[in-house]
Amino acid sequence: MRLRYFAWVRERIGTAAEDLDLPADVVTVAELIRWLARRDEGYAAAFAEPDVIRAALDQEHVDHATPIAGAREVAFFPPMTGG
Amino acid sequence: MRLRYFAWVRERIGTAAEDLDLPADVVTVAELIRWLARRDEGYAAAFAEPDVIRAALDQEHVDHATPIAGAREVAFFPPMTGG
Amino acid sequence: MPDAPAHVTDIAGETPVIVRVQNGIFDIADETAKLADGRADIGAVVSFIGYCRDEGGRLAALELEHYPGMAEGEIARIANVARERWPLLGVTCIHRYGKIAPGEPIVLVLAASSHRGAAFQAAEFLMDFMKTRAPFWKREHLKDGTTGEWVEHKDTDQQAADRWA
Amino acid sequence: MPDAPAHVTDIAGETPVIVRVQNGIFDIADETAKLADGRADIGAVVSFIGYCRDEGGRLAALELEHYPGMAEGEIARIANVARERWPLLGVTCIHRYGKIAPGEPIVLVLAASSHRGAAFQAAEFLMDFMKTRAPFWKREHLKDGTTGEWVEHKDTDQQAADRWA
Repeated sequence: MRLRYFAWVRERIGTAAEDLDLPADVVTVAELIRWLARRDEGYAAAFAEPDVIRAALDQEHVDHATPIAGAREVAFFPPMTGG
Repeated sequence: MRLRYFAWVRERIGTAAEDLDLPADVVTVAELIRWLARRDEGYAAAFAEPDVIRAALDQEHVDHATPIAGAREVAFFPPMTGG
Repeated sequence: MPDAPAHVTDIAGETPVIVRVQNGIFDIADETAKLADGRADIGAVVSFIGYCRDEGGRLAALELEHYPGMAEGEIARIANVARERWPLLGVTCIHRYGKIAPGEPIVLVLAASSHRGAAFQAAEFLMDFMKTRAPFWKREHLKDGTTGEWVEHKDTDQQAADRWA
Repeated sequence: MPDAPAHVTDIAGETPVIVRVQNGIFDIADETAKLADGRADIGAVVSFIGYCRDEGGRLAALELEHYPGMAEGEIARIANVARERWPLLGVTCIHRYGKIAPGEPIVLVLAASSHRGAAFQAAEFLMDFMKTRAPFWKREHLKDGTTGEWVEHKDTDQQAADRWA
């Protein structure tokens, strides 16, 4: 699955995008965040406050309870500050 | 006193401005409207519905209870429709 | 149509206020630049342009009569109330008079502030009071060449203004 | 700075909707003309321009990161909600990305309608949701040459968006 990171999530993880094979027991966005947070210190820092993190599946906002099955691209980022 | 009329008030009266000497018992805007309405049919038509008429003393909106003493210019017009 | 001299009222104080009553057209980019160029404290500019509609093809033009002097004075009073009420960094109000063809702009309001809430509210306030207190009157000129009626004022415009009381 | 190709999304339907995400600057007069010229049914155009402030002289620039593709898609979704909610005759949303100097515009929203109430409400709605849902992130570049912090989101922006629920 394609993973994309933006703003300080990207900076803390140290990459803008990567392709990862996810274990079968990672079903929801929340579970993916927990799984990523265990990968290394950068991921742990990026996802230290999971409630703050916003997620998009295939470029549409979703909440953390959403199943990720079928998505081509999952993105994680801080709350938006455009406008 | 200088009197000015705008829009359909002006059209019904047939003039845009005139100088009139007012009797001493015309104290308020409302009394001036009643006095003007008796002048001829045009004035009567202009002031047939006095509640609709807006007034300005020296280019500032006033209500009909306002005394006219001291004003150089009194204007009468329909409700505004600019913007 | 030759342009009449524009009336400019710059009210003293920290908020630049420009009021103009003119026959000629205005350019929103020029007016926005006058308000915002060279400043780095403005975060938001809200503008309103009111256009002449053709009312389903019925109208050839609107003709706007105004009360010279009072028009500028009353708009300046409205602008002053707005800048007492909101933390504005600039206000521009331009109102045209004379014959205006469908599709042409009639009125422009700009409100600048550091944040958007004040700019939106002030611009809407300014328009609601321009409609109900600025001494302008519209009459219709019809496509068949005749002069139509004076436009009736709308109770909804007064209600919109009364919201701010 | 060379301009990246502008993304234009014209959503089918009776309300023309233009969405662009671009590095380059925009011109409010050009965009207003695109929306309103040649039409006699539009009575009101409300615009919002958001500018980069220097925060009391502290900032050299803001840098805007965005999520290409999703930015255009999300703004188009916001515009679609607005035109389902109000009788709009046209919507334009332009959001810049990249480095933007104090005093430069960042975002433009235009809402056209036959009457002013819908145009004001729609423009404010569009901005409230551009702020909270369009995937853009600002970081500060300071006058001393260092890269500053990512701008923190404001609860007041979310509260502004929640008003429309």
